[in-house]
Amino acid sequence: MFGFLKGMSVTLSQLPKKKVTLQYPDVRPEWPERFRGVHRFIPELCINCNQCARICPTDCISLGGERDANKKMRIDTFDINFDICILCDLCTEVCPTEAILMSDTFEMAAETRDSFYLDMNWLYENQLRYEQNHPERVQAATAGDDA
Amino acid sequence: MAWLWQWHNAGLSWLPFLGMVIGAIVVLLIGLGVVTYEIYFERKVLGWMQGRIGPNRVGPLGLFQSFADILKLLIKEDVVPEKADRSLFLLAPVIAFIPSFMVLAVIPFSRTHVFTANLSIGALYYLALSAITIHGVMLGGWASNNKYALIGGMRSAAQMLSYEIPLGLSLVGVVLMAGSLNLNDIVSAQRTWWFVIPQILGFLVFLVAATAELNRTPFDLPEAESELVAGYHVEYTGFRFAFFMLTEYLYLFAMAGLAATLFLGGWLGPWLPGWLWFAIKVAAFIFFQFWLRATMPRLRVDQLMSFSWKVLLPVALLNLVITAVVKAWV
Amino acid sequence: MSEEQPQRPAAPTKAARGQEAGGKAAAGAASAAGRAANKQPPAPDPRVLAAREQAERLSQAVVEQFGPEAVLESGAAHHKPMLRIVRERWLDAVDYLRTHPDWRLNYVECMAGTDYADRIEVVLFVQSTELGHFVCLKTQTPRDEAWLPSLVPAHPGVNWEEREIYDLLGVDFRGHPDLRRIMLDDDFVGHPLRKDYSVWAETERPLVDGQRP
Amino acid sequence: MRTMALLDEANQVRTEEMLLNVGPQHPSTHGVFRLLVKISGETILDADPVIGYLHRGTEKLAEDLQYTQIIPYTDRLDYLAAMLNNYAFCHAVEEALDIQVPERAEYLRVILMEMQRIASHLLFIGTYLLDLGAMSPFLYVFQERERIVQLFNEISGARLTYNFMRIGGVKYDAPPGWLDKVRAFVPFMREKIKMYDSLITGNEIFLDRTRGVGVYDAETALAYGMSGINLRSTGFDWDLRRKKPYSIYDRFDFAVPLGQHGDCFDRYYLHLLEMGESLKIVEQALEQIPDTGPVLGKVPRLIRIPAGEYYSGIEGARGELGFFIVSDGKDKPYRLKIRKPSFVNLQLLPRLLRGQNMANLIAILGAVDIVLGEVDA
Repeated sequence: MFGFLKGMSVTLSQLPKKKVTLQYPDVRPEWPERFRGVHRFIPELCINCNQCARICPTDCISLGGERDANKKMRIDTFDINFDICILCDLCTEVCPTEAILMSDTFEMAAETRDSFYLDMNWLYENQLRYEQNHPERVQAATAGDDA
Repeated sequence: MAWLWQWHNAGLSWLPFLGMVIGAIVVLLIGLGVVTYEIYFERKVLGWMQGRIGPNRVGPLGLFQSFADILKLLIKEDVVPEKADRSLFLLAPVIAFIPSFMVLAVIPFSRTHVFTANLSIGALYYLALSAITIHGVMLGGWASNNKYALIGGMRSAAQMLSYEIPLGLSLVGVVLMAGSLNLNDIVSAQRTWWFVIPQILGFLVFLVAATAELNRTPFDLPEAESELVAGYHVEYTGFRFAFFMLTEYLYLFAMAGLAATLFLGGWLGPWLPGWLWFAIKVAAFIFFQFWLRATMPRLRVDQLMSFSWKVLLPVALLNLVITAVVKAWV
Repeated sequence: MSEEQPQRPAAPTKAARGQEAGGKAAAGAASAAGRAANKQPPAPDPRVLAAREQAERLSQAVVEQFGPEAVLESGAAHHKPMLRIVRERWLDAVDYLRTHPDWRLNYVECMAGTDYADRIEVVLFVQSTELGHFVCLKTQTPRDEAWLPSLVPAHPGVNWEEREIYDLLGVDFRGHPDLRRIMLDDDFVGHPLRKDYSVWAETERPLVDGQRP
Repeated sequence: MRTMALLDEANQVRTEEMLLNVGPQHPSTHGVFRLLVKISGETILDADPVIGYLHRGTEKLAEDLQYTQIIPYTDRLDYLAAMLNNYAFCHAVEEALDIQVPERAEYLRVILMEMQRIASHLLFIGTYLLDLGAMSPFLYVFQERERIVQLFNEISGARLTYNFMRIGGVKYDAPPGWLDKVRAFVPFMREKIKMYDSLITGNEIFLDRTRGVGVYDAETALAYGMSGINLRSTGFDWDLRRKKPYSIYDRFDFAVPLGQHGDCFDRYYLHLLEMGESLKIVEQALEQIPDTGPVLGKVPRLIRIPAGEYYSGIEGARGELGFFIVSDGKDKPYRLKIRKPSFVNLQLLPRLLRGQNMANLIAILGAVDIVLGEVDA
């Protein structure tokens, strides 16, 4: 008959409990290392193999480059269209040199669609930002490469 | 200054009239202030019960959140749907709002009830005026020319009419015990014990019927968000919508005041000043309403009706009979 | 199941699965051997053989009732018995198998239409909840003026699936109670899952108001 | 507005039917779903669901994508149970290719799938109660779901669209300490299930709203191809994890809770019970999981399925989730058909609604538990 009283006690018991709200713009979420935010890109590592563009399910990556004086492939343009990118991470999975990686940048709101076309410079800046924010992760990654 | 407020036993001349006007304005401002912080209180309590922190951005602890909301509503565009019944659409919020404010006139806020009328039929006055609001709600639903609003308005009318009866009957028990319809006399009659003890049955009926009258969870069918989107005020925007909101929360305050007056001894209480006791009792009643809202799902419309007629009404009558018998023989 | 060794090798698991899934009793014991034999292409998978054999029995049941011209082909779709039925007998055969005491294929798991170059094929995966059979029934229709009898009288649950096939592949299900487009808007032109459908061609075609192409 | 009662010659009250358009934007349609309801007063005479507002042509898109590339698209079908979608697709391809999945990967998959089932069921309970007018459970469930989502975030890098399963295994091994966090989650979740039980199950209003509402029997459910909890609520024992064990579900000891009446309450309560069973599976999987080992089997880099037709279904959060692949031997499917449980389950809705009260519409629709991303594909 008075089953609802049990429910009332449950709601009342929640009253003094610790709140879970995250004061978002002031307090920022802590993303785990594997978090798939917007890409970061290291131009020196790229060998123009085009694998990322081929695996991309939405065809949002376009890249181009040429051989430099030492006959080494050098990347000239590397654009990602974040209008259609679904952040599926397949491009970083196939990248043989880890030139393209995911960062923990996640805020992408913009006023025009054009602002979602991000080029190599932006992506490299994102890499620098990532290095700045997570020096320990970048160090661990390079240490792992050496080992 | 006190002489200015002694209008109830003086003839009507300009000075008491001025007093009335000032009193009305003061009550209105108190009402608005109470509503503002009722909403804040509701959002905080609900937030706390749900693991959130509630409003916290505008002002310290979010204290000015409600003001910001009201300001937003006031400066919003006032949209009148093209196919709506224009004059009724514009009139409905006013019809709904005015009685909700007028009922505050008889609630004795404190020992001296300086701003309020010492009406000899206070309880009846409250019931009679609050019934007018139904018209505003129903007209609003009708005039919007929206199916959801119409269903909301109809539900609202059916619900408020059905629950008015048990509400009235639960009052009668108290009136019998106090021997008066005057709310001040009823408070005075509770000096020995609060009527909630002898009238516990009546109080329970009152509690349920009051919740239904206020259209609050679990009886919030007229504005059942998940079914009717928003119910009767779905087409209202800006300050007309604000009027409906205001009506609702003013009634919550008034109903809490009525409950405190009739069953919880009004401003009576030891040590603390009368108005504070009154405020505590009102706050407790309001908190209970919010607590209910945090817990309960919504009734279905047919269950709602049968509950009123098949459960509440007999219980209220039973209470009435018991009270009358006890009153006559003891 | 649970009392078995948790860490046992995976191969018997597969075998046990084969047993339960399609009543392929013979497949169970031979499965491990079959997997080893998989390396040499000519050796047929015993699970396929079991499925073929079951399909043969299914075919006999249908032929007994509707005559030999009702069944176009019996075989295996991967490891499941497959039966291809002519479209004129589609509803009758499916309904017959639904109530047939040996089969009781009463639960439709999946219905799908596929556009091939020369025909449109509709596949029905049906399950017998009592007897555990799981078979694949097929029928086909020419691409032009494609029609099939609707299965709604036998299995009301394919109602929307048929609407979807109608919508995306343009197969007219005769006897369907409510054949309308379901995913696309009512005035959409074309059937996108047909292989010759092109988004670009659509703009050139005139929109016929209120008339379905 | 000509819906008010009109008086005819005999002075009898005559009412007119009214067509009410519930949705596409409506608080309790859980997405863009439209329901055309013909009502007389508050009684529903007929209902016609209109879907397709979220149709993205996944099946058509898949025809132009390699098998690996399809996996992120499956995330977006039933976005509340993306792990299960991932698995269902990978499983279908693995079945077709007879790929053996490494032990550790299988256990990780099972842990993730059952956690996903809990997350999905939690959200069902929250939204269902919100539909019925109780708002607190909705906010409570998000707290527990947040823990699951955080765990998923740590292992896969995403909170909603995981893209974590791969053909032949999973993408990554679990990060260090992750399994311990899952271990800690199990007793926590048990407590919470108890809390929901006392918060919701006993509430008289909730019982009144759901008991005996939206009843159908097992025969109807089977004829309409319903699956999952919608089928089990009628008392019909049909759980693919038991009936056609896939993955390693035959190694776990768990019960399949069954309903008795086939009403909305049973459907709600089964969600609650199944969460407990899923926790049992997670617990056992955590005990049995090998400490090390590969998580991705030997799979060719470019996956080609031999020509043929393949169907495999799993027990998704909402019912049987199946993928039917027609291959012509290339690296892309010739045709991919998704057996969408919500889509099939939704068909019974008009029949359930006929003759019901308007307020029951929400209770019934909510209990069918649809996700529009899946219905429309």
